[in-house]
Amino acid sequence: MRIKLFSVLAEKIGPTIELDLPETFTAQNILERIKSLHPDYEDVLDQSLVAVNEEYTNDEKISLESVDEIAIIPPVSGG
Amino acid sequence: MRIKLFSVLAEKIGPTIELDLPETFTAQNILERIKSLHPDYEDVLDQSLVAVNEEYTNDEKISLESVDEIAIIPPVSGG
Amino acid sequence: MSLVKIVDKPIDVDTLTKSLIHNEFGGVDIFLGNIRQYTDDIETEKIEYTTYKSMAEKEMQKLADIVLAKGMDVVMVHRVGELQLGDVAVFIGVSAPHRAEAFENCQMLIDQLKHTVPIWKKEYDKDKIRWGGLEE
Amino acid sequence: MSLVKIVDKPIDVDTLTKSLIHNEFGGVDIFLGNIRQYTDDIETEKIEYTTYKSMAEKEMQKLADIVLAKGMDVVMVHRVGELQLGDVAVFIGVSAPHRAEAFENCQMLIDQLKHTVPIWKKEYDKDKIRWGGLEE
Repeated sequence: MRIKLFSVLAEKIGPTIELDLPETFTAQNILERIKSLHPDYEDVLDQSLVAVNEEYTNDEKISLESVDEIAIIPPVSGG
Repeated sequence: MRIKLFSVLAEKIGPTIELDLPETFTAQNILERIKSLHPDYEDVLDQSLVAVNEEYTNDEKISLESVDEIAIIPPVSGG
Repeated sequence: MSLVKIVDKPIDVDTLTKSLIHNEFGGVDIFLGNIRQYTDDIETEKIEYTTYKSMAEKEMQKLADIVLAKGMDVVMVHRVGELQLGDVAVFIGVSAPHRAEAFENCQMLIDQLKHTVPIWKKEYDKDKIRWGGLEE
Repeated sequence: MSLVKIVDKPIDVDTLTKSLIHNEFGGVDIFLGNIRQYTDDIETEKIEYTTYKSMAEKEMQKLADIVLAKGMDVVMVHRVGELQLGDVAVFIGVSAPHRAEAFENCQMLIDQLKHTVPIWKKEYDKDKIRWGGLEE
């Protein structure tokens, strides 16, 4: 699954990152996987949220077949 | 002394009203004098303030020689 | 560039807005009061504003000075004369380093303007004429 | 005519402002956020905003819907791309029957936008580049 990255993560890692995902997983699982691939950005990832299908997720279990799009959302700073 | 009138008072009575004033007086004295001349507008005058030299007055004694201009200020309704 | 004024022509909202955007401030809050058609069941056709102009500008300046003293920028413009539905009667703008101050002071200015500035409205409503501010 | 949008061109403040003036409402509150030169001792030269556009517009619409459901009108426009000092980054406008609601809801919208809408700033400051929102 190709995960979208934004802001500092997109600039440092790239606009997307490819992850193999199991049938069910949590937002935390995804963040941990990216951290293990890019330990330099652990700090940013610890402050980031995960959006599935353009909605913020929290601790719920996510089923892969319900997913069209996943994105990592670093702390927002619009306005 | 020619007293300035505004809003409904100006429209009904005229833009000014001439009053003979003693050497010292209060805002209340002025309102009472106008009420006695125009009892129909007692209600509006009871809700009005008096400005001397473009400043609101309250209960203080006003000395005629300090006065350049007197105006009756009905309830304001700008905005 | 602070501006406090009573005008008898349409308020140039765009120019006033642009005058509030400064590099040194990050937030601008603007309040516009316009002529409303319905107030509950009362239908308004037009409003005539009159003023005791010299005193009104002084009272507006006193309010603006409170905000200017806090280091913000202020624009307060009120229009008088005959206004039609949709016309802008008042423009209040505050430019501040931080947005909370801009909101707070802009709201204070319009609230106080309605209490202390000698401007009066004569409301031409469909059923009758009403003088703003008067208790009937 | 509610409008919620992310744009990559200058925000047309005048047109958006005019779109909020309606006969049925008496008060409009508008917040403009512009690029500030100094934040304490830090001097900013420009800001680059990026966004997750489709999600950002959805999140902005969710906020706007709260206010629209109360019968007010709402405009929320955020600009992205490279912005210079003085450029308007965000326009939030609420048109309401009464002014207190306009102020309250406009402030709520900008406060919430800063919490939930996926837009990010990369601040080019004189001393270094800063990523908005990150705890260092």
